[in-house]
Amino acid sequence: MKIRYFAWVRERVGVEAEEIELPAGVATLADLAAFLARRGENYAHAFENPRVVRAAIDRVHARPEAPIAGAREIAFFPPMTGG
Amino acid sequence: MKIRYFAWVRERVGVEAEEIELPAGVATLADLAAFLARRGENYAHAFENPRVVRAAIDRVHARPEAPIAGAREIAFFPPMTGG
Amino acid sequence: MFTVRIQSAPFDAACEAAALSDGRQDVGALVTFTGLCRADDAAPEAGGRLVALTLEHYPGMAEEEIARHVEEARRRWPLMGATVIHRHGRIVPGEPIVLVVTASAHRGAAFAAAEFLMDWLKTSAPFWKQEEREAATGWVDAKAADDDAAGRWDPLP
Amino acid sequence: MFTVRIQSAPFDAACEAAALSDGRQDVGALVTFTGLCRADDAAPEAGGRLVALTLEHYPGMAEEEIARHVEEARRRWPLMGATVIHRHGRIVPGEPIVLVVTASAHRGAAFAAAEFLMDWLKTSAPFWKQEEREAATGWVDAKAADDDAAGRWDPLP
Repeated sequence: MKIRYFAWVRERVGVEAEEIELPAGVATLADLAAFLARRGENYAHAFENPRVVRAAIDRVHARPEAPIAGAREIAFFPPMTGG
Repeated sequence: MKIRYFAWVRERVGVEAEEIELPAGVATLADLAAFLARRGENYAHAFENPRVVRAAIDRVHARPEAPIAGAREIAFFPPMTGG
Repeated sequence: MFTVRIQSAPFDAACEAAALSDGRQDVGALVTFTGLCRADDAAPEAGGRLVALTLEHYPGMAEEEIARHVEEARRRWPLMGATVIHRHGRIVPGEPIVLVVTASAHRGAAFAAAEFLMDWLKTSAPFWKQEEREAATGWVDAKAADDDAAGRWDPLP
Repeated sequence: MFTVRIQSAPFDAACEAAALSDGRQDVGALVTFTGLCRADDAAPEAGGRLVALTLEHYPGMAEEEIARHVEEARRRWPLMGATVIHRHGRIVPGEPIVLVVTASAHRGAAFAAAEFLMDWLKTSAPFWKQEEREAATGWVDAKAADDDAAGRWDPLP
């Protein structure tokens, strides 16, 4: 599964995108964020306040409880500030 | 006093503007409209439904009960349809 | 910059909008409204296809009345500029009739002021449209919907 | 004509607006919103004067998310055209960032659709602004006011 990061989430994680293998038990976006947060200090920093990190599944905004099975691309990013 | 007419009020009256001498007892816009309506068939036609004829005193919208003493220019016209 | 113009010539909406923001760094939101003459196909018994509108206006009062509403808009919202241009004379379908441009730091003020000005233009600017149709000519009736739109702006104290 | 573009180059608002009405006789109302980068003077301890914004975006999703809201606007209002352009990359004060143009027969629909699109662009289009100030660089925080503005549009059934 491809994971992408944007803005300060990207800066903190230190990469723009990566491929990861989902371990068993990681079923939702919230599970995935918690799993990533345990991968190192950079990830822990990026996900230190999971309430402010937003996510998209296959380029569509999704809530933390959304299931991720079958997704090709998941992205994490701060609240949007375009316009 | 100068009286101006616009749109179908002008067409019915038959003139764009005229100078009139106010007779005693003509104190408000409504009085003036009633006075004009008695000046001939063309005026009677223009003012046949006084509710739909709007007016301005010295280029400011005014209601039928507005006093006209001291006005230099009074205009009568249909509801506006600009924009 | 606050400008009101009544003219028979067409206007250049782009140029007017640019004039409110060019060379400035404090304008964050620019709203441009252009009202155009639409072709409209009435039934033959109602006169048929619209050929042109002819707009009559009250010279002097038209500028003053619009300027009063521009002042009112400035009391209500923090505007950095506004331009209102209203044409008179004969206008054919596809041509622009009216332009309102508002400039502000933020979009809320710019949108609200542009709508406020348009709503008041429709109901209080002394202009009257005469329709020239294939088979008839007549004055356009005022719309209750326009009175309702203008009525939604509560008077300021 | 319905168009969504994400680009780093500046856009010509006038040209984009004209493209929605030129040669047509059914458009009665054309609303153009341009959002510009404002110079803003923060206190020195907050970084000082804004030098530039750099907009990062999520390629692919940005277009798709905006296109979804254009579709939603079309479900809500009878639009004849809409154009949304959002820039990315480095933008200095005075330059345009975002353009929304809406065309409809009547002004109510054109104004409402333009405001709807702008409100949603602010809160859901995947763009992030980084501020480059004289003495600091940092990411812009999302504004609660923008969430409120987007929240005023009730979902359609």
